[in-house]
Amino acid sequence: MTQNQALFEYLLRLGDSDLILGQRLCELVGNAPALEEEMAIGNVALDLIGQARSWMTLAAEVASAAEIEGAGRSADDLAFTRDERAYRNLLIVEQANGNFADTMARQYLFDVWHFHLLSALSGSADERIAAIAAKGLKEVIYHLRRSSAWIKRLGDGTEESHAKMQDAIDEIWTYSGEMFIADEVDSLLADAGIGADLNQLRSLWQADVQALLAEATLNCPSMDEYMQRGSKQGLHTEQLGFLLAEMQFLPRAYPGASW
Amino acid sequence: MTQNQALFEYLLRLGDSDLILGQRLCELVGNAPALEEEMAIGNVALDLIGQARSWMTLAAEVASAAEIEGAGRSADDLAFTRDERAYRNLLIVEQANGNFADTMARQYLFDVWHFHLLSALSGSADERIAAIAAKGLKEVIYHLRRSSAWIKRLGDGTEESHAKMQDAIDEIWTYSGEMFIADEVDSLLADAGIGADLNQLRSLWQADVQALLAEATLNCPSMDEYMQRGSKQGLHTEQLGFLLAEMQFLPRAYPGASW
Amino acid sequence: MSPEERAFQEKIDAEIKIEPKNWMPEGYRRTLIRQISQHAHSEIVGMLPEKNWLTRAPNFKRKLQLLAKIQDEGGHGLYLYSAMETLGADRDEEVAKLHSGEVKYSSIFNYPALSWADMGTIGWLVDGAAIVNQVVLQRTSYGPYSRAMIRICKEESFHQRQGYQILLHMMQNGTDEQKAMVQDSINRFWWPAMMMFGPHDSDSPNSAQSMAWKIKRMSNDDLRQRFIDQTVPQLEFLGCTAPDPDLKWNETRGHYDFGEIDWTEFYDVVKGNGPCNRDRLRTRRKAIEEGTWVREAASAYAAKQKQKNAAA
Amino acid sequence: MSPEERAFQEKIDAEIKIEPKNWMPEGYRRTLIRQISQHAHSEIVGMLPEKNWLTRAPNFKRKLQLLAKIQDEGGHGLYLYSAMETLGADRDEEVAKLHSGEVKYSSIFNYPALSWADMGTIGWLVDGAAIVNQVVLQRTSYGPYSRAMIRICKEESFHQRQGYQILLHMMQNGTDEQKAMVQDSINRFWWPAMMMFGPHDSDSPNSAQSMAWKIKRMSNDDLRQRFIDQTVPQLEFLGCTAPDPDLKWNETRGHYDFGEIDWTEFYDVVKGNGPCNRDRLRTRRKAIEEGTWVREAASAYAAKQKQKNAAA
Repeated sequence: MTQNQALFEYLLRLGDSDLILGQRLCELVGNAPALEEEMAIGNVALDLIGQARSWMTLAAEVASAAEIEGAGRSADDLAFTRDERAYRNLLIVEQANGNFADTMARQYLFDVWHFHLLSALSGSADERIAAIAAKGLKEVIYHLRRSSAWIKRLGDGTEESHAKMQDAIDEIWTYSGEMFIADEVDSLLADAGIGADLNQLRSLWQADVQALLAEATLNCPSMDEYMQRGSKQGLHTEQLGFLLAEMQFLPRAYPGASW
Repeated sequence: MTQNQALFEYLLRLGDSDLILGQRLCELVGNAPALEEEMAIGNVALDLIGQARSWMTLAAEVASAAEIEGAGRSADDLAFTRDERAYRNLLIVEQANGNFADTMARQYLFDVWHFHLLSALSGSADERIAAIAAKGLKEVIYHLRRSSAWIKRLGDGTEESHAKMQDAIDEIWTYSGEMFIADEVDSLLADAGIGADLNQLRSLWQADVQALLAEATLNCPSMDEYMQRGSKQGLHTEQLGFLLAEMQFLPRAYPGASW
Repeated sequence: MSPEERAFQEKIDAEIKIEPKNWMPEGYRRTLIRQISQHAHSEIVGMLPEKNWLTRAPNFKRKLQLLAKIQDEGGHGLYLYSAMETLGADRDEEVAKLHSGEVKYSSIFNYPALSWADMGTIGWLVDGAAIVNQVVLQRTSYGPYSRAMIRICKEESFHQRQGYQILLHMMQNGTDEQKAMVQDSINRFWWPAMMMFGPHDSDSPNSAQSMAWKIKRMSNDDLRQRFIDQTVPQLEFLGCTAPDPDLKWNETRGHYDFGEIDWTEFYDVVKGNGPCNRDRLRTRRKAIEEGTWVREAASAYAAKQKQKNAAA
Repeated sequence: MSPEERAFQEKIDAEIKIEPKNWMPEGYRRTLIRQISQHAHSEIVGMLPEKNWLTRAPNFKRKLQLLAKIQDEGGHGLYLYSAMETLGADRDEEVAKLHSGEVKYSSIFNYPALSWADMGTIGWLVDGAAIVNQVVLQRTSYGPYSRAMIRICKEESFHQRQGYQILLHMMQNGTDEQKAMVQDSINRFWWPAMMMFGPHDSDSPNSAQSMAWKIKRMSNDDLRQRFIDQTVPQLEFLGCTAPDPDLKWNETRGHYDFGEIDWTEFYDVVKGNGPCNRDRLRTRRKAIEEGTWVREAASAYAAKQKQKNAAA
């Protein structure tokens, strides 16, 4: 694997996770517990889809410059015509919205990871990556502040909200471990000072999550529980296919059309 | 409008309503209140999709023979690559499944219409139509028996089921009137002895529905209430687009591929 | 007329804005609450037809634009609710009236968004019609409402141009299918957009008082004429037509003539019989109902925190 | 051994079927109930991965085929529950054990169906493996189970051929993308299908008693070998490969040699950690929970009717 191939793959992973979580949040427009929340969810979606666009634009540039697989495809092509098996988003972000606690549990566990990831990537040896990460980090600080607040509110709110929040954490937990599983791509880029060290991320993530869940009077499941994996090989849960069928409908139905 | 053009349009309407209701029922596999019900729903779906195939196959034949719009397209092309605005199914069949009472209210009001429609078409001057209708009628007799039974069980079951069933009837009612609105296509074919007389259907439907709802201790809304319409012009509710995005995904994503 | 009332009307006549703490007639307050709440509800409900295509937007640019537009609308809604609250109204109570059907929102949002082209048409025609209304409302007599309108108008103009660009792009760079999609969309939204200005002046009984109070500043029919006059050249530039055989330039009047609106449809939709009335309200009600436990949790948490802080 | 027990075993040895009213050892009954219920649950849960593509089947023919297959599986489930009930077990109780995780179903259904090709592979490999099991079970000692197997086997063979046809069509008439889809699907399902025959005989402690009672009639490893031997030529005819570098014909044994199964994965999935375990159970539980009011209504209605009939 060349460094450019690894880089292309790495950028797709970043972009796909942002895009798919953004798409899930788009589904919630008109469907949040308060208008202010709807606005907040929309803002997070806007940030994530914007970041996805930046990552995929860079991925398209890298592929074309290095003439590797994916060359000649635009960011839109990558987002709107790749198949489920070629998608590289983390399994956690494709999980359905569920109730508000489910939505927030998914968001919080992702946000903590996203925050530490972008912090690390802000110092990437690849300046293009550092620039996108630094810009994204400002947004993600706000995402994390918000989702942390909701974990506390729901965890330490009413009995009902506590039970729902604990269920939500317990259910989504099995999809959290995948964020820290490094493969050849990760190692190659971490060694080159371009990508993030996932082991380091794991410790930071664990400390933050354990502390916040404790503050929220919630039980934190063990990091040693069985964790689902597969997204780095494009092995997704059955939910992603339906999401893509909807998201990609127009470009699929009118191949080559410009919008 | 030539008779063949009218016929093509008429067959699409028949086929589209069957297919879309069949698709809605497919969504319920794994999601019915008892295994036996799941099987029954699956059987109805199987019948409806089979009938849709027959109607669309005939539509494709008619179009090709008469060299009108739609010529050269197969039944599969008609089903899996036509756009929302070209779809001609009744609005009632595209409505979401809702709870079991909603599903059954939609099914029953459609079944009564479908039964009388196919009864009439069994005597069509066009032998191809008469044959498909006669075969379908045998199946629809069973559909109607089953949905009638559920209207009674839920209407005259518990307080909860009665309330849910009444809500379901009240909600779906506005989509029932459209089944009887004749346009040029209907008139032309009814006059030629090929299509059904929708006025006659209306009386038959009204008598059946009023009697059954009374037996089920349910209030029957008025036929004079405001009724939604539009399907004959391809003006659908917002639900159909999502259904089609899912149903048509593969043929759209791989244009020209054979499966 | 009481001295207070006279002073109030004199201010109005002198184009001095009425502010929240000023005395105002009960009717003025009630009329404003109704109008501003309807306006706010319209922003919120108006997010829904666009949401319908948000998850199916065809590329990054359009998806981000559409989401940003929806967010702006939510922001307008919140801003307008605030203006309404300066009149002593309660947001939750007014939203409850929306959900019970007691208070309306703009009927235009009871029409379905059936194709991507509708995202263009809604921006161009629907926001366009809204702007014609709102530009005049920038001079409305109630200060907070007037200021809200100034802010909102800026963003709406941006949305309108964006919507027009969507259509223009499809007409200039699109396939035949895309062009047909645009024309079809215009056919469906043309008349509903015309209806956005309300009934004829002769059928609009409350207008006179609102004009005297300068809540309203132009009549329904005048606003409609202004909208048509500015829209037809844009329509022609697109290369599309309107579904109105009577539409033509009248040299004498210096305005476009146009056909009669189908008022039966207008009143049907107002009464709740539009294609999407029930869906729209159901969606809004469901969001609030399903969020009950969340809002309760937030209150409980806030109370606990307050107690902790007091104890500390 | 009691005289009853001896008589029972003599019947078994003489290949006489045990029927519901015959005396049988408690262990035999319990083992059968567990095995038949697991088999029935597997049919029901096995509908779900296919349902996942039912709404996205690419044409009429495939959609109707797939739905018919799913319906057959439901039928098998019901038929097997009936056979189980002849042993005095209660269907609702056994289903409750499924939902609580106390009783398992075939682990193969805990793998996701990620492409249309999986509809072919599941028919070909998964139903294929099931048939190898079931063909032998046609001679199982319990009459109702044996008869259920005879009936089920016929339909399963049909499904298997249909599944193979799906793959063959894609390989022979498909685009490169479709061919890649087939190979990818085989790569994903190959090992899980091999695991369907259970652990090695040496790790399968209950097998000996089941063999003596002729509930089981062939060992796990023998069944697996039979399946591989019949499957590899079909694989080659497809023009595909297996994700097993050790797979090759062994002239001496007259069988295919194959690589070692990843038993860690096997036990992980059995323990509930497969990709879809939780989804599958959640779906089934949800269906039953949400249907409570419907079943109550049906009972209430039936009671009313009975009362009416009695009064008449």
